[in-house]
Amino acid sequence: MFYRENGQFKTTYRADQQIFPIAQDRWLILGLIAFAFIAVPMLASDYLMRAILIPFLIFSLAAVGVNVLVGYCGQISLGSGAFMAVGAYGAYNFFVRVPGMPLIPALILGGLCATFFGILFGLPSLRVRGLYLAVATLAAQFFADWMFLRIKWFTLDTPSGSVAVSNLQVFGLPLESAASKYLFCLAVLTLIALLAKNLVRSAIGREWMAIRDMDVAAAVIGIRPMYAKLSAFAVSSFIIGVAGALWAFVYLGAWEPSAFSVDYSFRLLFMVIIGGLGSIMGSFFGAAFIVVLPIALSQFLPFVAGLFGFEISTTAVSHAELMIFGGLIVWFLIVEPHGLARLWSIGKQKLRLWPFPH
Amino acid sequence: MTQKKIGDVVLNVQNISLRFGGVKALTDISFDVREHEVRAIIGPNGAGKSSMLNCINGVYQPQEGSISFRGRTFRHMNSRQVAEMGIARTFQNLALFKGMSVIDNLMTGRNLRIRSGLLAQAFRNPFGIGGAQKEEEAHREFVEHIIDFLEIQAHRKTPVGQLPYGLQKRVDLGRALAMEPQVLLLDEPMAGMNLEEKQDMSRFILDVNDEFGTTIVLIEHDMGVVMDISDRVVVLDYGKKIGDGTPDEVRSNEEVISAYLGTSH
Amino acid sequence: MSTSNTVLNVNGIEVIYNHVILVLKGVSLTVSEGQIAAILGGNGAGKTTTLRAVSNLLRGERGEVTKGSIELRGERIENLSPADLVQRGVVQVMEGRHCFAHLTIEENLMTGAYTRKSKAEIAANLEKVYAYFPRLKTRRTSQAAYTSGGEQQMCAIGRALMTNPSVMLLDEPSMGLAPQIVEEVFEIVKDLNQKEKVTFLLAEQNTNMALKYADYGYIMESGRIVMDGVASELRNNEDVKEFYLGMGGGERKSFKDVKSYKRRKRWLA
Amino acid sequence: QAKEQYLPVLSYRTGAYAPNGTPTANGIVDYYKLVNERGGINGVKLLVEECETMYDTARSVECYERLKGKNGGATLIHPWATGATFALTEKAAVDKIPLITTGYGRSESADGTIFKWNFPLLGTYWVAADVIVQAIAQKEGGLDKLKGKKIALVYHDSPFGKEPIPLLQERSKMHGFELQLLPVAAPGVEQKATWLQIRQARPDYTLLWGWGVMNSTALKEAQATGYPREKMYGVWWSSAEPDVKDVGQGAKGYNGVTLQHGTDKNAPVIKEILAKLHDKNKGTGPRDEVGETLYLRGVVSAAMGVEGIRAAQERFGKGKVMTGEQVRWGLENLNLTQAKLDALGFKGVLRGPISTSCADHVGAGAARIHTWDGTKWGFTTDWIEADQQIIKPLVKATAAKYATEKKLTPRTPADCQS
Amino acid sequence: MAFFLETLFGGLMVGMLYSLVALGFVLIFKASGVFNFAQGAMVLFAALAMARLSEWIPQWIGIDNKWVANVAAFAVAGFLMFIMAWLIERLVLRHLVNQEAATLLMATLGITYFIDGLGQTIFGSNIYKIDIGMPKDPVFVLDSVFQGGLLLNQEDIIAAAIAAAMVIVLSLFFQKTATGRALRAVADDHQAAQSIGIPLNRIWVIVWCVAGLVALVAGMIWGSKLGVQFSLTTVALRALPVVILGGLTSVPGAIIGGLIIGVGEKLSEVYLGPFVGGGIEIWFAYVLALVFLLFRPQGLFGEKIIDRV
Ligand SMILES: Nc1ncnc2c1ncn2[C@@H]1O[C@H](COP(=O)(O)OP(=O)(O)OP(=O)(O)O)[C@@H](O)[C@H]1O
Ligand SMILES: Nc1ncnc2c1ncn2[C@@H]1O[C@H](COP(=O)(O)OP(=O)(O)OP(=O)(O)O)[C@@H](O)[C@H]1O
Ligand SMILES: CC(C)C[C@H](N)C(=O)O
Ligand SMILES: [Mg+2]
Ligand SMILES: [Mg+2]
Repeated sequence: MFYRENGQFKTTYRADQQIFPIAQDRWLILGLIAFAFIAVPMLASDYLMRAILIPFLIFSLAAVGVNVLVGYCGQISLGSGAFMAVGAYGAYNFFVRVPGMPLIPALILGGLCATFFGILFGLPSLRVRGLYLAVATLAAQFFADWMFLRIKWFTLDTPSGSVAVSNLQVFGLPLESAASKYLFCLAVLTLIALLAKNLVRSAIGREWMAIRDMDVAAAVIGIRPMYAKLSAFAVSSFIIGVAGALWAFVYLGAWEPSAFSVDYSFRLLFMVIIGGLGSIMGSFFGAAFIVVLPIALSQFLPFVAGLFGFEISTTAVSHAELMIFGGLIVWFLIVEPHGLARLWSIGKQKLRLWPFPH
Repeated sequence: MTQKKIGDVVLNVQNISLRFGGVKALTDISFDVREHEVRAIIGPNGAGKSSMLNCINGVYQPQEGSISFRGRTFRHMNSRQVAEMGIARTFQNLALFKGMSVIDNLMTGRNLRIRSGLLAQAFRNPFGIGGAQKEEEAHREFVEHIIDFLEIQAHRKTPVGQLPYGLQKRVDLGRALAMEPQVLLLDEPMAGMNLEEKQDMSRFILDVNDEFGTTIVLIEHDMGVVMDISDRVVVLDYGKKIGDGTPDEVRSNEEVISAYLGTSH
Repeated sequence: MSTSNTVLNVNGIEVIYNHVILVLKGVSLTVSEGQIAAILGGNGAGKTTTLRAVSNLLRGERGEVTKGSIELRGERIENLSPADLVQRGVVQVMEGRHCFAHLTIEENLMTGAYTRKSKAEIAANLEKVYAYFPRLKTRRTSQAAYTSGGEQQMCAIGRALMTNPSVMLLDEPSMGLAPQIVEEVFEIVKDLNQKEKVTFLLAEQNTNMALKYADYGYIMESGRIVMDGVASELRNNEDVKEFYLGMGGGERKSFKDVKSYKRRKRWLA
Repeated sequence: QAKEQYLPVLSYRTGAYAPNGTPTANGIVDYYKLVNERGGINGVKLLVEECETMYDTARSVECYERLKGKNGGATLIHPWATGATFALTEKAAVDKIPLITTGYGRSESADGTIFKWNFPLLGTYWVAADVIVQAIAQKEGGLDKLKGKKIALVYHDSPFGKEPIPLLQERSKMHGFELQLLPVAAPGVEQKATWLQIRQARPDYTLLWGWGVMNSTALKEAQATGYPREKMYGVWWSSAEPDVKDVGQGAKGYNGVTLQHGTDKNAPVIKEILAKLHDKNKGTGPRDEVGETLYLRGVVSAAMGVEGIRAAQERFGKGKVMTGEQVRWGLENLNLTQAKLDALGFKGVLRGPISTSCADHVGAGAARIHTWDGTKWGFTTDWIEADQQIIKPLVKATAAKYATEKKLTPRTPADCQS
Repeated sequence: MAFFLETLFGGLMVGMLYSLVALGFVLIFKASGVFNFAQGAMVLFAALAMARLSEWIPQWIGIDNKWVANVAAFAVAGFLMFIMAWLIERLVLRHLVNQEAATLLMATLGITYFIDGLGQTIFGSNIYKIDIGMPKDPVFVLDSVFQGGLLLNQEDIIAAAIAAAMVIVLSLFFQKTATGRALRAVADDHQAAQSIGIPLNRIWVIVWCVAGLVALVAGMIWGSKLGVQFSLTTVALRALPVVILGGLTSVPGAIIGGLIIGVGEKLSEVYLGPFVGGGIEIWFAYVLALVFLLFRPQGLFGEKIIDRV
């Protein structure tokens, strides 16, 4: 009834090429962004921001990066954890080695380190495909794990191998309070997600998708597979690298290589699959699912058990959490194999028909 | 019927041979294609027609022979070069980008012409700073013409994987057209269409040929179509050329009749 | 007209893809024993969808039958699996070939015999298929992916024949086949129909051929059946003649002389 | 306002480290329950909440962030992982929450003038390493006999495993033994190559710095390559029941340094727990594990925190809920004499006095070696006092380096009073 | 020299054990086109079942005989794996016919979480023991040739022999039998396979069941070597390079790949590791696999990746 595009005629291609061509969507998104920037820092508790929202934002960012590579370009990668690590350690080294290096350039440089690393480990994609590539990219993951553990130079020779940053500032403002960290992550995410969206809806994005969907045909219409694949690796690992640097700098504060273990590679891949391959929006859904759901479950389950008047042990809670989480993944996939983003758009389509079925 | 100006040879295929292990897909094939003509390739299933296009296209690398395009001779070409020279094609087994919308599929055909770099595209904005947006709009306009032309307006934003087979074929053609090719290679563009649709498709092909002067190489099994709209026909059988000439010549060629046409035509 | 010899009775089915796209809007048709029925119609009319609904292959496409019923010899079959249907003799040749790319042609054919147990029967069927399509015999050891489009089409039909069907659903069997092969395919259809009493439901774009060989025809437009009748009558229907057979006003019109392409016949406003 | 002292517990009961994390967590929780049964700390009841970390640093941080502000604020935290301790050290200082790291964590945080919020009570990894070297020397007949010997360190490749390295290097320089470092990637199920290397190098002794499944795997590989278990010495996290249980006889002769206590099912505190909790079905975890090494470690660690709170109450008001700041003061001014420890039920388990100060956040520095005889652990050496002559300077130097890096000034005596 | 041989041998033995896990991946992939991420979890589950049941069964039936306990535990665990296969088909796969590989992969991830949680709920998350009487102590052979003899592990040899036997049996199963062919057809195209009457449901139950049995054998052997505990799932990660090196669709490839990876990683760790600080074996295994892939993108014995227009 209210969600209609009736009457919204596009008179220019520009209008039709907007990110959200439907006015309702535009307002909704603008409202959401305003809400996230203004209301959330005022309303949300420190805990909510620190423990849930910041990880959510950072993982959304990383998931956007992974989606560029996996969802748009179709190169399944399990090296994301490594790209995050390279971003984090790269930024760290610039940050502590170069006197007076401000945070933002350090993050960008970290991202560029990841880009370089990503291109390097993206080279096999020119020959190897699909699951073979996925497994092969694990080489990047294990290599990075090893590199930051063994090559002391990267960790400034700290004996424990654990490194830390402190006194973060952005434009002279300290990045200490939960709200400031939250806003910083949100700003970075908003900006990069916008740029990423621009890329995927422009020529380069179409090249990626073409390579993903049918590489021979793509070559025939003049797309160079090498350029398309490596640029996807580059863009994707840049974004993932920045996310990694944020994760290390803003969230963890102090970290060791295991902070970017292979687990993260898998988790990121799962985020984009469950969120929706080839959808920027899906990255957010996926991150929410994988980051927030377990936390919610672990708080919710004891509560539910409490309602029924019995106490369940933490062991049982953690196990139940695993089972419910696994069950939900399967359930969502059965409901919509193309991920939450597709579920979302089908929902919208239904809404468009509502209240008249067909 | 207006008399077409058929020009010089644009594409010359010389002594191409292509083998896959023991299978001889093509044996010593030579033929030429002239500017502005509609050149058909026919032959029974497995004769090597699609393989021929694949060779011209740089998808397959023939073991022997060469191909010249506008005077430049190649041993093997890579697909990108072929595309840059202005040769486009459609595929027999639909090679569309299934996850992309119709518009995006057609827009990929314009990619060779896009000049903005990666950063410009990333910073594309509705204010027109940087030029990426303008460029995008210009190409979009071009593509919209093709959409109108192919009558697929209603499906603009549908992912092509969800379209019925026949429409997918049209999108495939559209994508090739979007490249503004000088030579268009069509591999069974009318398979899976009914008569009405075939008529439309023939009309499209002839229009492209007339209006833009595009040279057309056409593979098709519907003899009615081939005989009606092509200027010259090559006939392949088991990888060998068994006939070449105007539709009438071919139609009366004994070998062609026994290998392909059968008696009923 | 649900008579005793009705094999297939599709009754007012609606099909929705992805929970939102309504494609079939109440399609009814019946095929009686030993009949060759053809569904005709333009691209996107819903022919493939109808066949998928019958053979129960919709689920993989995220489609579902939301209304109506489908009966095979009086038994409701909406909830049977495709494998059950093959056991009952109903087999579909899917649009777009779908050969098993990594298997050789012969292995492809042999998979078709999965439900058959008798070795002798399988061998005989294989010979029969090779006899129908000699081209397949010469390519028997190639992987299906590396055969030509037409060869794959033959393989798909041959594979279905290996199941020894009593009802065959053919989705555009002639697509991509050379003219004599098209003719052969229809001859095979006729042959099976007459000799082995196989019932056929085919979706076809090649109206000419279809109406020549079919007993009965249905014409579909945007998810509805807009006309049906005995094939010979349809062949003489003026509209059908003009728009499907290209013989409006007597002679066949040259493709070259078609002047405009925006004049499609629509039965529904 | 209810009088409840909120104590979050970071634990791991699933994942690769669950076999060792679970009994430890059980011990902690049971001790807190016991304190409540006993009537709380001067009437202040303890409010306990667990959070699953899977021994993963990021998840630990997440738990920390989640719990630190709940229920009036966390007042002390056991991170239960050295990696997490590294990650939390600075956060805790900002949030003013003391971190208790009994027998783990950063060894240099023994220096309370710089690590104001860290409490590696009862012993650091440098203490452990030092005691092991001394025990080996005892076996060989004197520290001078170590010359020319070869000692291998098989360690969990994480901040935890790397902790003892500086001390061992120091000792190796002093006594002239050769130190071979063999890292094992977490979680440590793949050690074939490591043990092949040991078989090749044939070190005279092998130290094991593992956690979780890494320990039993190491013992199994040692058995498979025929390395004598008598020559293996584990840190106190590598010498408990889960590490040897499924190796059984194969681990016979394997030694471990203890964090004061070993397995003691007859300790008064254990009996009390059994009587007051497990007999009434209020216990945590299986009854037959109560009193085993790791369980007891949990009990002891929890007790340290409780005594810190008690000490704080002495100064800031009995029967009140203490803040993190106050608990810190309490932890810094522990004075647990043997009599006090015995009264708490730790007779034979802990050796008094355990006394901390602003400068010394450890409070004790002696340990014993126990050895697995195929079915149970038993002490095989007397108390060995770690050599503070070696450890102190190392602590000073490392802590000072940290201070300069982080631009911290050491606490003044005045600050120490607060 | 002796040491080199020992390392080589050690590598070969580990390699065989990797193969056993790799085999599980290959089976399911070959037969249904699903990359079964849950293989590691299935190994753990099976091992847990085996370990705990051999503990419990004597208590239940009151006969305290190791052999009876082990055989009964194996049988019951096998039955559990069958139930699991059946449930997976019913509740998951059946609803995901004809979906993309990524979706199916993701579904197996959900299954992984579920099995992990379920296994630990039922059987506990402690460390358990499988005692099938494998000899644990090493033997030394050829003392006359090498000083100190050549170290061999009987346990490894037995395990390797079991692994080899499994592979031979399974290769035979896949070769040319109608079911084998049907399995491959399903992997290529679910829908087409359905359309000609191959009952996907039954096929999937069979395959997952076989994979479950392979997991049980792997879990039993690994479990008896390492103890049964959560980290058993990580052996799946070690088996991945084996799978791609050998080829995702090749049963013999799993063996050859296992041997190459096993030997490669042990030799690299022992001979190269010390120069770069050690701990290189994992990434070395992956890089080794990657290098092979650059020459054969489908793995050593994998089916050629089809790429046609
Ligand atoms: N998987 C799908 N998801 C969504 N929509 C679909 C799907 N398959 C078909 N459709 C839609 O259903 C309608 C009917 O398609 P169908 O394939 O049945 O047509 P058809 O008559 O077989 O056409 P053609 O002759 O081109 O094969 C089309 O509009 C198509 O877009
Ligand atoms: N990549 C390949 N590998 C092996 N054989 C191939 C390959 N491509 C084509 N062939 C073989 O070459 C022969 C010619 O195939 P092609 O596809 O060119 O035939 P076609 O003339 O287009 O037939 P159709 O009309 O059926 O499409 C066929 O027998 C086919 O099997
Ligand atoms: C119980 C744990 C704190 C011990 C662990 N190995 C660590 O120091 O990280
Ligand atoms: Mg062809
Ligand atoms: Mg169709």
